[in-house]
Amino acid sequence: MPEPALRDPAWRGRLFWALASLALLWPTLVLTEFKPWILLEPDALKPAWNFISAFFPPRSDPEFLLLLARETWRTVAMATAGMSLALLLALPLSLLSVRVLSLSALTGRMALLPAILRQLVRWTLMVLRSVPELVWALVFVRVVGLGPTSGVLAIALTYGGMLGKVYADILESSDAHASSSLMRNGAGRLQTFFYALLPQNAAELTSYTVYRWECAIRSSAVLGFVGAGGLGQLMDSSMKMFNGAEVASILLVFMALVWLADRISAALRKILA
Amino acid sequence: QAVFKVTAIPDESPTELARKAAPLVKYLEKTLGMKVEFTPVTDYAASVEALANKQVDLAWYGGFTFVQASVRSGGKVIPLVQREEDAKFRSVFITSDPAIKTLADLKGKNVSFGSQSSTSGHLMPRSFLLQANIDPDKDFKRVAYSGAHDATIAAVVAGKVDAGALNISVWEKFVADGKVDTNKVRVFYTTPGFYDYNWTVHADMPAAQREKLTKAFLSLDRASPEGKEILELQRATRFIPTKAENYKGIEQAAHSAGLLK
Amino acid sequence: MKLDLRAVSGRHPAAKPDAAPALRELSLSLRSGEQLAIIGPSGAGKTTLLHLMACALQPSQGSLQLDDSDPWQLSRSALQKLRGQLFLAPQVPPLPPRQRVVTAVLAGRLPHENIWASLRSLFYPQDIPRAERALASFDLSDKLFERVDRLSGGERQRVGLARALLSEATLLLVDEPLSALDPQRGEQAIVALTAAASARTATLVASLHHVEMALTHFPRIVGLRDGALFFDLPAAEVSPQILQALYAQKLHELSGPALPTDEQFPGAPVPVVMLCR
Amino acid sequence: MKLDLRAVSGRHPAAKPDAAPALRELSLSLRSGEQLAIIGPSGAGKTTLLHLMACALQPSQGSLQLDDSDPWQLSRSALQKLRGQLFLAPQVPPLPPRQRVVTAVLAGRLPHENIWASLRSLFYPQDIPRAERALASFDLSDKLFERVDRLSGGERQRVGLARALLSEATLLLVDEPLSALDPQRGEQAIVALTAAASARTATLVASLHHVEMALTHFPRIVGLRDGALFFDLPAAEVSPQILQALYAQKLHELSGPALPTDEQFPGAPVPVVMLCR
Amino acid sequence: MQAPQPPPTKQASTPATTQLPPKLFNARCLSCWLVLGVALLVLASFTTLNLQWAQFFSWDAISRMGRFVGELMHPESSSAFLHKLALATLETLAMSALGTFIALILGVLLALPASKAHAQDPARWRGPARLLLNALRSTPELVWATLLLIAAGLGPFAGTLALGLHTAGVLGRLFAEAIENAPPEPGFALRLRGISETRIFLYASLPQVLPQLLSYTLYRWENNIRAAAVLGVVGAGGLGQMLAFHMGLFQMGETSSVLLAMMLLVALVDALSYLIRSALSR
Ligand SMILES: Nc1ncnc2c1ncn2[C@@H]1O[C@H](COP(=O)(O)OP(=O)(O)OP(=O)(O)O)[C@@H](O)[C@H]1O
Ligand SMILES: Nc1ncnc2c1ncn2[C@@H]1O[C@H](COP(=O)(O)OP(=O)(O)OP(=O)(O)O)[C@@H](O)[C@H]1O
Ligand SMILES: [Mg+2]
Ligand SMILES: [Mg+2]
Repeated sequence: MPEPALRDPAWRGRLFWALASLALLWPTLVLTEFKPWILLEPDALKPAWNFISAFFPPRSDPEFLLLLARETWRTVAMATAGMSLALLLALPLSLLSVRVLSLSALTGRMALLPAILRQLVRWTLMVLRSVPELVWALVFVRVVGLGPTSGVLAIALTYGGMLGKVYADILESSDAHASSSLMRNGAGRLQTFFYALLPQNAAELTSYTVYRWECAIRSSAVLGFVGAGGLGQLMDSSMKMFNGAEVASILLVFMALVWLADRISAALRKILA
Repeated sequence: QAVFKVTAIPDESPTELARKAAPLVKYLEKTLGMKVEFTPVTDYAASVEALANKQVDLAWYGGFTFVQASVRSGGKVIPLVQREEDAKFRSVFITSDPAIKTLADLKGKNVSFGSQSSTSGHLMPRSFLLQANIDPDKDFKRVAYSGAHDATIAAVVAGKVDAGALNISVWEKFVADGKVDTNKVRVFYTTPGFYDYNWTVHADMPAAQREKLTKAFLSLDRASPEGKEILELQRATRFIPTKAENYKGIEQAAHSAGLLK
Repeated sequence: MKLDLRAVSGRHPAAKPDAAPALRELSLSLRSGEQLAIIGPSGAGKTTLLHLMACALQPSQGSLQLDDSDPWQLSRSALQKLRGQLFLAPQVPPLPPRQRVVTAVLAGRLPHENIWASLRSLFYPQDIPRAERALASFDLSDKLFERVDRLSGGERQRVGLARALLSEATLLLVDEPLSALDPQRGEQAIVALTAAASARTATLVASLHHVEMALTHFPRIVGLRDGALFFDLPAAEVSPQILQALYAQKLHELSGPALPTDEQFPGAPVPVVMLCR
Repeated sequence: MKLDLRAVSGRHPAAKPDAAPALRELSLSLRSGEQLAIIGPSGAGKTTLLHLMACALQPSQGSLQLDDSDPWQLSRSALQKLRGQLFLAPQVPPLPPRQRVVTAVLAGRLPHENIWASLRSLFYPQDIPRAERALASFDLSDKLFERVDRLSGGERQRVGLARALLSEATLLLVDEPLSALDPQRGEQAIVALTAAASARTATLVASLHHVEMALTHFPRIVGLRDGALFFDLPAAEVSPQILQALYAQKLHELSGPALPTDEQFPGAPVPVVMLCR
Repeated sequence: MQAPQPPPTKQASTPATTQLPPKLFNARCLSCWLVLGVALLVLASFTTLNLQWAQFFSWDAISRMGRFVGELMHPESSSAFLHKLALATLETLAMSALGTFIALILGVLLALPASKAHAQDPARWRGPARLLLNALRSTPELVWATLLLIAAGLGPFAGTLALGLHTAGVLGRLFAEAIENAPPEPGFALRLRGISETRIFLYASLPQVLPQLLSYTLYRWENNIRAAAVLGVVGAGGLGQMLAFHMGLFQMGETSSVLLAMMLLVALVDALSYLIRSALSR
């Protein structure tokens, strides 16, 4: 066996990318003034410690707890409503945009027209998710006024964009064997989705959806912007006031909700497994 | 059944706003004879958009927000009343740094304003800084926007920023309530007076209702227990009528500070 | 279905640009209802050829005719309709984990039913007896409601084959249907497949490593080697010599003995005769 | 490595509670360096038995002894160490997509090197010549830097086997190593495996569907059927009758003809003569 | 040779419809219950929120929204502003990139102990690791930012670290589940040989989940570009602060330029993700 055949042909590419990423890392460190050691200086630690020590005990008078409970439900309800609408938007768009469900791409190259359609859908998703919720909220405030409606819609649009993209990515990075085999035998796209892609990716899709729901709960600060209330707004104002005790209570609620979402996700995946 | 919708700019935290508004809402329900709903928001722009598009009927605005609403709606908003204090409103600059004594000492420091849309928390302090030949965008190390007056105090107390600019009445209330340690945090500059807050309605409101509303505000009196409670919460001696011309000065300041085009 | 390949070359889209095409200038024609076995060493291009026939891979050169029309000239919807007439059972059974056997088998009927029927089938499998019958011909009816990822290797393979019986395709392409089966079940499987193909006069093409099975059950045998047609003969004319030449190792031809296997084939004459008919 | 199974039963953790165990009360013992082939119909429990031997499945009953110690009594670290001595090549080659052949083959050495060496190998494969030699004994050295998901079925299987040659295991368990290989490469593969096992006196257990290969290359044959030991005989004593009984179909024994296959075997004896090669 | 087996209880002739095993039916019902629960939650959410859809169905409503969008169609492009915008864009890019990078490393490190890679895995560190991940991600970026701002002062560093910490929690969780959801066979083969989990991850799980990991990471990067908008409020600068500033002042020209810059960044990351994906499948 001649010697050169035993040299790894991928080696150069690897070296190049390793060096290139190092070269890119340097300016980022400079631009972000990345100096972690200043966190360890005593006069940096003390105020932070003061703030954190105000976390204990968390605020727990009945009045606040009642408020907390009401806002928690509001938040959960808005997140759920926003997510349901987002799903309505994301599912068809992601199915339209995935390559594995493309009939013409079965043989490698996608036909022109579907390729353009897919690209358009991808761009739509991108615009939907790259415009911050606040901007959407302000658009809707003009029509439905202050209150949960505009907040829910804002969440629905941005999250629709995100879910659509991530669903498409998940479907695309899975093994295409089962689905392409069905389509090659003449099954339709939706049929293929239900008979090959869904059983394969159900777990991953669920775990992402539940995670996003949990995100919607957490990021409900945007809802406060337009007067829809919610935990996010409460957190926002307590945080601005450096009210440690309140922050701690709200954080505990967040953690409980996140824990709950985790359990739900695990249970769902167990059922699917 | 029609609902009379009220909102306010979030110059304080929404819980505080809701607390302040509760007795006023009850009072308006009685005098207007219809259901009144107060919605606190946390974004200045949202309250402006809502009134300019007739999604709320009445809004509590700062001078600058009023000017913005007027511009956004093509002049279709009308200021009804303001507090007596609002005719000569002032802002304060506070600090916890003993080295800062004048506005000029702020150069190279971290300074926090309130919200970018606030009159007394941003526009006027900025305008007076510019008059003193200090350009916040160039001369300060960093400019932060805390979002609300009380948050600015908190940021200065926590040492997050070296100095902050805010509304004098919030500062005085904090001092009166003992919520801030005046030995550590002190005022080092107070601005001259300017026109600020008012209650604004949109121009399409029937004149009769506007009249009724104005009268309801003007007849609030510290003598009655109800009036006392409302006025105290609003931090007002009494309400007086106002007109759009009062806010020309603010508009000019906004133009010269580059906040309005 | 009739099938006609003229000087077809095929290359995998992901293959390196400098690599030789997996299939080179291959010509082959099949009558409707004919049954053909493809044999050849590993890596010869059997799977690639089946993919070409299944319209899963576009020929890089040459032309492919299915029932006298070129599928790659068809409109997309016509092509998809044509695909309902083709059935390819891949070498590795394409079973998504967690699916149940009955669903996996019924998936063979997808091209022939509408979307609502297939959705309903997901909730409650329609036509269970049919799936059961198909599985029974592979001696597997007791696993009807098992999950496919809880089956043994041979059982999975048979599930993949049972799917073929459910489809109404007129061109059946099966890639190494017997690889994971014991002799008896392999025999049974091949009999079930050929019988099913004859019953509906479907054309059957199977790639096989099992030479005896191929010779016993298929009237016509094609040998592939290094991407080219090595021979195309009636089963009776395939001699041990030609088989030996077909499977002979590359290294063996080039360099001297270095392999432990070499003494197993003394005097290998290796006549690379292309007995195309 | 010595191996001793005493009345071992095995059941899959995911199997239904009312299902019969996949392996029932099986006793078997193997000397160090012995070479054994397991044959039996699909679903008989061959894979399960290999998993039991590889300590991949804990026996539900009975005891398993590897070199006179029960692996399931060992401490975790001792078990881990013991596992470095075992090698199981699963029925389906366990190759993650996108990995390259050289990395997949070198993964066979992981138990014998430390974490840094394996990290470095990811960046630049160490010991490429060794991987190349292992691949060469399966006639595959030209695919060294190919991605495993761009290989043909038989090539993938050979990559999985090449891994075995790199490991220093003393118990080699290979599950149907020949399923996707043509007769020639199959022969070569089995010779390479038996030779490698003899060279380091490793015990070799292979499950096979290819009866002739088993009879030719292995001195001892074990027949499994329905999870139980059917026979355990030297290769020379395995008769066609016994093979026929081993592979006979359940349905066939019980009920009358109902299968399309039945008319194909008129006088049912069907001597299972496998004229390999 | 062999004692005749007791005939398996199997009747090939009876219609198989009766064979539906009861246990499966149970499992089905469990998921039915779950579906029912979710449906109820959705229903309750929509009813308690009292959303107002009716107002959307008027021409006036559409035109009002249209006007707002129309205002955004005239981006500001004076050179002084563009210069400021470019600086802010760079700052946001750097903050989000470094934050995501920190999160990627922390996330992978935490996802390994937090995932139960196979059925027999004792996963002793799973509890604590999950707890840590939950704590990291249930604390919003804003809270992290405030905490760190107190310690590190105003500036991008605190924002970067805040993004990093929160995102580490998110990515760790997503990675852990992606690892758990991956097909187990390659890992199984190595695990049998007594290889440690880290190396199993490198040699078996990583090649399988790599596209998933990359797409989650790049997608979180996108998210962080927008999350920097939240951080702008606490003085961490960048595009977020600019957006809040100009939007609050209704300077629609500037706002739309900022939005365009954000979209550009997101499109950049999206394109990067596309490129990496196609490189992986090449
Ligand atoms: N993961 C699993 N869970 C439950 N049951 C299983 C699982 N894997 C296999 N079985 C069942 O256990 C029995 C024995 O399976 P095993 O895989 O050992 O068969 P095998 O002899 O290897 O067959 P083949 O030749 O088809 O590979 C079969 O009935 C099979 O259905
Ligand atoms: N997806 C792919 N991308 C690139 N090259 C491939 C791909 N699949 C197979 N090849 C290469 O093409 C050639 C023919 O492969 P093919 O799968 O047709 O062989 P085969 O005859 O089916 O072999 P086996 O009997 O091993 O299944 C081989 O050299 C193989 O390495
Ligand atoms: Mg093949
Ligand atoms: Mg097996």
